[in-house]
Amino acid sequence: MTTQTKTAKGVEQRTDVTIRFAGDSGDGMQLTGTQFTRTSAIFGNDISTFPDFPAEIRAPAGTLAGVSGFQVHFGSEELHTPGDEVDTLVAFNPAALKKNIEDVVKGGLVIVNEDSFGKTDLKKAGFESNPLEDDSLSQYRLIKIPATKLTKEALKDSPLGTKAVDRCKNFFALGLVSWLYGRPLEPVVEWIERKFGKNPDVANANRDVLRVGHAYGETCEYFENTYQVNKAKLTPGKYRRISGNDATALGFIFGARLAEKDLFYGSYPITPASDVLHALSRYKHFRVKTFQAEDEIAAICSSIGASFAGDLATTGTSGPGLALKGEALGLAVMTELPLVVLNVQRGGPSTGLPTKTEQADLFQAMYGRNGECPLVVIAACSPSDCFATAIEACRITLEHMTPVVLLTDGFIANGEEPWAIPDVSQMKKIDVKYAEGVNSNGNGEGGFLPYKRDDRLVRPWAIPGTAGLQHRIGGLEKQDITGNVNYEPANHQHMIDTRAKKVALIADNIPEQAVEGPDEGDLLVVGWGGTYGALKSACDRVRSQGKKVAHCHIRYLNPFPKNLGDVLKRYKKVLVAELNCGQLRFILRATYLVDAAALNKVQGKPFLISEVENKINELLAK
Amino acid sequence: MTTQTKTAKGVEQRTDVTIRFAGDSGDGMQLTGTQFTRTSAIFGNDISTFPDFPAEIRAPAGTLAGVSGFQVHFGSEELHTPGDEVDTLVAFNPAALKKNIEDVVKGGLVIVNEDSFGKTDLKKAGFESNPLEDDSLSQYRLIKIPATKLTKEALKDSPLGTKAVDRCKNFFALGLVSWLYGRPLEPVVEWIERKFGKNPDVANANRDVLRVGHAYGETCEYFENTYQVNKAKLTPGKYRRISGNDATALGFIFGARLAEKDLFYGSYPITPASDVLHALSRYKHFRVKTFQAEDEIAAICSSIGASFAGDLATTGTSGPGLALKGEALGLAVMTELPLVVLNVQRGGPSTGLPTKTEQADLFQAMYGRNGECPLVVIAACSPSDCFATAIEACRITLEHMTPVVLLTDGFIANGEEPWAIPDVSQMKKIDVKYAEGVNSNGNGEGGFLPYKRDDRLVRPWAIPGTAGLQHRIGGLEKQDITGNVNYEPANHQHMIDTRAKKVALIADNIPEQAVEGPDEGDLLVVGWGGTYGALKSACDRVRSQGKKVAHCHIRYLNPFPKNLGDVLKRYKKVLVAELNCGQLRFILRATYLVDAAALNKVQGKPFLISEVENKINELLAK
Amino acid sequence: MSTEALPQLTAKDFASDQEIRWCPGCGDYAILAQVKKIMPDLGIPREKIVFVSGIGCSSRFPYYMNTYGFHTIHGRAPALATGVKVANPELTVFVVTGDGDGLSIGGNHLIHAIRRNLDVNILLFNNRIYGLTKGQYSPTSELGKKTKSTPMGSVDNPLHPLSIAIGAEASFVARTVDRNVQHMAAMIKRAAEHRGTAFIEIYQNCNIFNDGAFLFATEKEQKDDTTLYLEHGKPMIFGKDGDKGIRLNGLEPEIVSLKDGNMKEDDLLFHDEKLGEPSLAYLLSRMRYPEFPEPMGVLRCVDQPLFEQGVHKQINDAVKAKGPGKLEDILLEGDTWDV
Amino acid sequence: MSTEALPQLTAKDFASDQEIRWCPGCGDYAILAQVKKIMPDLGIPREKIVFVSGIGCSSRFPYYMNTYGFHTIHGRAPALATGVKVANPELTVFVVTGDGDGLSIGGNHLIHAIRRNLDVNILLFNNRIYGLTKGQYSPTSELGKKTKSTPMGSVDNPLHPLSIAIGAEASFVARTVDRNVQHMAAMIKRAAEHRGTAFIEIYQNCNIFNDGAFLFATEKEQKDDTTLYLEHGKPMIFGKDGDKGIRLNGLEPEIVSLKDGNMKEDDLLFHDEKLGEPSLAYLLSRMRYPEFPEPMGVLRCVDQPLFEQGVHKQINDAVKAKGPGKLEDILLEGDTWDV
Ligand SMILES: Cc1ncc(C[n+]2csc(CCOP(=O)(O)OP(=O)(O)O)c2C)c(N)n1
Ligand SMILES: Cc1ncc(C[n+]2csc(CCOP(=O)(O)OP(=O)(O)O)c2C)c(N)n1
Ligand code: SF4
Ligand code: SF4
Ligand SMILES: [Mg+2]
Ligand SMILES: [Mg+2]
Repeated sequence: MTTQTKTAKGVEQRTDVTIRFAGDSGDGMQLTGTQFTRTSAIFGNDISTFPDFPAEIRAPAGTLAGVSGFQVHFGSEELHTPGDEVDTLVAFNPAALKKNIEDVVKGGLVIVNEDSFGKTDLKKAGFESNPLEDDSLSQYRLIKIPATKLTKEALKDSPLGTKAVDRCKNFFALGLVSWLYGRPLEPVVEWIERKFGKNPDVANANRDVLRVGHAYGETCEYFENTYQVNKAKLTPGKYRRISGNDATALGFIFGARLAEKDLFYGSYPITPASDVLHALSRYKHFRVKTFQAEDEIAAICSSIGASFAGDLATTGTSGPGLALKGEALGLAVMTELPLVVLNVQRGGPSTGLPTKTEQADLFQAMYGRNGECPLVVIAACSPSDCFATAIEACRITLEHMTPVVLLTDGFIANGEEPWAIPDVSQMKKIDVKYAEGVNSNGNGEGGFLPYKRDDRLVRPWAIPGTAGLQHRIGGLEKQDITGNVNYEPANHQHMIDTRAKKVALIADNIPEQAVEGPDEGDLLVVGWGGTYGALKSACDRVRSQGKKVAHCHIRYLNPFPKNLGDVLKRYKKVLVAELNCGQLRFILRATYLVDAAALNKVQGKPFLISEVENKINELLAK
Repeated sequence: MTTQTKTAKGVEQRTDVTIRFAGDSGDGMQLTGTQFTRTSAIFGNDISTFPDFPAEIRAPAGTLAGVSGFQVHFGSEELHTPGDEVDTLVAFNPAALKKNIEDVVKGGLVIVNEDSFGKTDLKKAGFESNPLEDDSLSQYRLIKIPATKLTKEALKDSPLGTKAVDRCKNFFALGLVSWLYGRPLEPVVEWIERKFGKNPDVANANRDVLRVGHAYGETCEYFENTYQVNKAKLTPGKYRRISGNDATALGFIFGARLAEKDLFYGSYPITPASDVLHALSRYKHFRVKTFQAEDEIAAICSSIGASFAGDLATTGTSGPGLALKGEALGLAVMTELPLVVLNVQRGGPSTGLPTKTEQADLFQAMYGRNGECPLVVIAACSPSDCFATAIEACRITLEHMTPVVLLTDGFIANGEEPWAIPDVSQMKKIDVKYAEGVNSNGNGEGGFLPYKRDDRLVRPWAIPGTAGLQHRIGGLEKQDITGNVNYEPANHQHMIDTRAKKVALIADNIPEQAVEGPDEGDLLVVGWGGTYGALKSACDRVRSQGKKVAHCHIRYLNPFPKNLGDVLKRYKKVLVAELNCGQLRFILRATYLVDAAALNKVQGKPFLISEVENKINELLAK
Repeated sequence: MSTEALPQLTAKDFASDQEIRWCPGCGDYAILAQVKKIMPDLGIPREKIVFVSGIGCSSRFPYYMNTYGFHTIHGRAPALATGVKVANPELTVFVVTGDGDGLSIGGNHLIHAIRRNLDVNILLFNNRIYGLTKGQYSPTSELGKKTKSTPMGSVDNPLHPLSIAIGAEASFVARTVDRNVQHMAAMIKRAAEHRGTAFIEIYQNCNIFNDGAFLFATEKEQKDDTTLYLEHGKPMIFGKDGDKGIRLNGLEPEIVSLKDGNMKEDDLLFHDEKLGEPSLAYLLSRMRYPEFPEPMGVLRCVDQPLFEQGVHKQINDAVKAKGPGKLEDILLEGDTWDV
Repeated sequence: MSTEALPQLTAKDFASDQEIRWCPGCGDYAILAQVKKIMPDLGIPREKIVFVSGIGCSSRFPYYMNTYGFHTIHGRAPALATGVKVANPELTVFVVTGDGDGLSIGGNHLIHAIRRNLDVNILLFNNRIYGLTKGQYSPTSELGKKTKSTPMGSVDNPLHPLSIAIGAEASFVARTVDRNVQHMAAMIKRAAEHRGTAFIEIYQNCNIFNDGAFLFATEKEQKDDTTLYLEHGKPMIFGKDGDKGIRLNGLEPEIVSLKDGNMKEDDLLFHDEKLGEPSLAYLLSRMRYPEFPEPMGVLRCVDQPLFEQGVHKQINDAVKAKGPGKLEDILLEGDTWDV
């Protein structure tokens, strides 16, 4: 919460606010958060969200393991992260309070459902004494609401059963918080009607409770004032909310259309990538073929087959799944077929922290295969950026006949932000070059040469069904030009060099590396992927304090933009900040011999802006 | 061939000689080469061999693809490579001649079986005219022998059929070459009798033809002189020949015995690693359990299971197989169980060049898994060194409860050299520390704590069957000490750091990095794995020319020896020579910011000494 | 093996100290309870028991047992269990897996463990859905199933666990259902007693993502008519009043009524678990609701050589034949020479 | 599809320009010859045919066909073929695999392709050995087999390809042998004509590492007594003089003599490829030399929905229902607002 001005009539003006809804997995916190986000977006704020699921489907009620959280950051200025500190925590049970209270800013609002602070509830959360009664929360503004009781009362005439009634209490909280932040109820009411249309008892109950919650805010006198967060000055246009996984799915569909191809997505469910499969399977009318394979190996292999047969082939997974795809990815490199491999990174190693975010698969994307096996790696930086980056992955894979690994992460995959809906008519077609016929020089006898390259070293794509271009490819080393199996030493060296060069040449077909901030200076903060928002915000802050700090966000991780080495040299110091143990830093050190400093965090959580800011200041002070 | 002195009576003295036997896969060249090697070793020469198989089991007779070669280098001085240039080529058909002639030193001997140079033979090999008749071989000393005819004549009274008779002709060549280099026939005769004892007709035929070949040398007057290569001055002791794969198998057996454990080897056949499985399956009386799994994933998983159950568990494969093991290797890292993963590197990427050598799996060994997943990587440098390095892998994995990747390659796996048989009584036992009982402090109630570490950060190994130590492990992030599943941010960071530190601390338990040559100087030549011999020989040569060049062979690739950074700094220049595109160089650059030069070769073949020497001279001249 | 009397354990002694994290109402609870219950009857000390699982809701199982346990990676439990068992055949090994873990990603390891006839007990919790990843269809989901990944219904013909196990040369195959706790306990016990790979399919309700999938087999009103409880040597009779039976017509089973007296018990198909060839078991595995009552119980139970026994026999034979290997000896194999 | 008359092709037109690299005498040559021979009869232009294989001697096959071809990685051919076929159902796809490639590392993909009933033709060259890696035992090697990796004999109970395919819901299952070229050609043709996954086990001699494995089925003197050539609708008769038959005794097949006249053809088991339930096919898959003559021919051939057809039907239905997707529309899904 950066700025605050008190207006008359107890309405406090804020530039931005961070609210976290937390409760048991069954308490509907994700829904509450999503609805509040939706309203704020429609209202015109900039938003950024961070849902945080437990690993279990439904851990035992009331336990710490079962706590589900949803953080929303909304503001009247541009936002790039879901917020460092929580201004308002809505905690639906003791476990939720315990797990989240540390993130609340001192003096922040803590709204709890006091009805769920019974003895057993407290015990399940491991409280020795009741925090609502001892003075452990004295640093916060504690608001105790009897949400369960009030919900029951509100619905005493409802035909719903006890359980169903109890399930409505999240709408009480939503109503209350909507009142507190001056959000309209209409969008929620509308949604309730759409969603529960077939079940009017439920719709009525939820709507009634929502209104009761709202009214309760007005009348209860707990709150000194309400808050106002004005509309953000966003670039004019049409907006929607989008999560990273949805944006990736849309990006693939666009990629296929822009290339005039069918889309094939072969995948095996895995958290947090499954939603891309779910999303794509709803777009069959776009000629999207989704294939839920028997495992990740079958998923990528089916995609390679679909690519061979002429579809725009994509496959998606998360860390452990990418490990399984390594061998087949080598086949795609060897056969030089287009293929996009999406990896929604999660906490590792091994099964690790399946529902948490991390950036520790860069090495795996770059090197997780046998032999010298170069391919393209690019990463998206925010939920909405997944759209553009997915299209870019499709473009590169089709134009250069090389597999592309597209990295996102659990944080941006599940997080949401407003998205200025792009203009379809402005989008550039993807130019796919197909083999046009027998390409052997002179006598037609030689037949089709599948490894005869163009000046970008790209081989021709001849699609089964095309008469006269029959050819055979495979994983053995092949003779250049003919593609025949070949074991000769000089040919192998040539092909190793050629495959590397083909990928390196893609640097000619991507933008140069840009920085935000001064072109040279004291410090360059380098990052990649989903940490963009935190790094950008931290750099903005220190720059606003007059410091000569620039931000270099690398989207193209292999090959690097051609000017990257030069960019790195223009600053006295370089800091690489990553949610891993320093993988990009390692690659930059090796590539450019730059003595970059490191900020690393491996906690299953994104950076706080303040963590980055502190590190920047520490480096500048040295 | 380095030195040569002519003695009286047409016997020329040589310090070392390189012979290559080449022919069709069916011609028995591997056998001829092996027998010649054996005789030379028994005679007392130092030896080094390089078998070169075709990828096909038996490609069509007479084609280039079907040529099988065996190179043996023998000498009166220490040898470290199978020889750069071929002094004597024995070519059994036109394809063998064509494929190998370029490697023969100008003026070298080329012995061909002229009976196999018929029109169709020549055509199959792609000769337009007969090289035995045009002057294309004028730079060599060409010896044409009618081996087929003479073999037939020699066996005209043999009861064997035509085909069987024809198959004896390789013994003719062996006899002839034995005469030429003054090798005794007895060891071969003895071997024939042992091998074909049950089939006296075959035994007699082979022996007779061997003798006829020998006699032919005496009488044919083709040769100006014979050659003599004296015994080598090797360290006194008992010697045998050994290939890298056999040495690895023995090393594993020793590792298990020294730790007083049963050995488990789970594997799926793959060239060039299969021979380790074959070798180990013959040692059941050493309580070796070999398991041919349904695939590589099952192979490593069965090994992890065996490790959990208390065996010394090992698994072996080659490149594509290691790619498949990545996910499970992460599980082994997470569960901190001992496990040795052998990777006999071959040409990649993908299926690549399955029968050829390469060093391009270092990245994969280091980084081919999801998440931050550190483990130990060590590499053997010669066929016999596989023995010691395999034991070392067993030692580290057992002492530090961490998976170890052991890298060898096709070159040293199949190559042979003499091996001074080690003294078993001098070998150090491997000290395995088992959990001794419930290790929770104070009250016994807490039960067994599987992640309570010692001062090396090693967790206790509690083996199923041990009463009271029941515990559960798995791939999810775990709480330190208890090992319970844990998703807390701080714990994850702690465990990520701890796993990394545990591996880093192993640097305290391995030797410091040594160099051969001056302690500081103009150039440090850095290498790893099977290129040791070529790099060492090249460095020896340039040092003998007075140059200040040292050789740094890195056996411990992760963690590096503690002093490695210092070592690198003591030389004006650093050259990293590898059979890949510069993987170790990349890691050294990133780790030590050393601007190392590169010598890379990716041709499925080992370095020639001269290639390294030239690069060294080029760098020194700069 | 010690000959001391074992302390008398109870189900509780087999509970670990970990909180159970399945959804309230999940069928997994009932299975856990029965497994814990039969454990003391097996008379095996806790430290000699190992639970190995893959990934999935079901695969959380080992955490809840006070035995040795290994929660491995997705689909690989049978492979890992093979190593455990070959390393130490004295351990009693249970593999817990799901329809996705065991038949989708792990199908190959499952059939290879089965064909090798390793002495392990495989409990496949079939809820016909991916639970842990929140509701995609699985290889056992019925054709046309609408799930998150198949909004228009699945188009994959499902696999039938018992058929595939029998196709893979299984020596023990059984089926039970989470709600019939006595039967489930009996089946798990039978599996544990069987020497060789015992494969049990347990119909398990996932009340969150596939609620009611097995109602036909658990609801009082219908279950007697829709399930056929097999008993070795007994005629195949089912129905609320035991009034229906299964008869063989050529190679096709058919339902006959015992009510009208035209048909006697002796005309019915008699169950025989022990047949050398698994054709009967296979045929039973094809009987499916609603056309047929679904067989519950042991379809097949025959003695076959154990894999790990074969491995160890060769080791013992080799030791007998060559003596326990001496390190010095293998160093000297092949030609040696002195310098 | 064009309606022009196709040029009349011959076997030769299906040969690629690549030198064939199998060992002289390998059974693979005969299979290649027959496949090339039947190709023109299928009336499919070369460019619409794709051969997909894994790794192994057998998997070199695609290189020798003048069609589109993909020599993939070990075990994954069925998965890759699934992608080919889903992307373009108009292609005719053959999968060539070996007993190691298809049943060891690739077993899972094989059973999943089969259960989905993709319209591909899977030719499994069963030589009961790993050829390309030079002679280790395979999952179809007989128990006790001595190979490089099993010097004391294998202790793994083998898989039976036909049984596992039937266990995996196969719609077409057949067996043939490399030396019976006419029969082999007929079987491959039948497979190609079948709509759905056609699985053929081809007994193939590896004369280098497992020579003579199928002599019983190919040697003149005995083959008539050791093989049973199945014909749909015909009684199961075999033997040099057609003097023996197979009868069903309960669920067990038995060999009866037709010589003495006690037994008539009508008493024998009649073959029926088309049975809805595969119990007969399964039972036949269990008949093994030397106890029984081994069935050759089509064990099962039934119509079942095709996977790729299901996929494309949903796409077409969706297009019909919602119209061909417009990019603008999906951008506007959910709530939108103007700034
Ligand atoms: C390699 C890998 N791929 C995918 C996943 C994600 N995943 C976890 S469990 C599961 C399926 C679970 O289904 P099932 O085996 O039926 O178990 P259930 O949860 O229904 O008990 C999947 C796909 C994973 N953990 N690892
Ligand atoms: C991932 C991987 N593992 C192992 C191998 C080695 N390999 C190649 S072919 C093969 C088995 C071949 O047996 P089969 O499928 O029966 O074919 P055949 O050679 O007998 O025709 C193996 C193990 C490989 N190429 N890739
Ligand atoms: S999701 Fe289903 S299977 Fe998993 S714990 Fe919940 S009810 Fe059980
Ligand atoms: S090894 Fe066997 S299967 Fe392979 S090509 Fe030779 S004979 Fe054929
Ligand atoms: Mg399930
Ligand atoms: Mg085979």
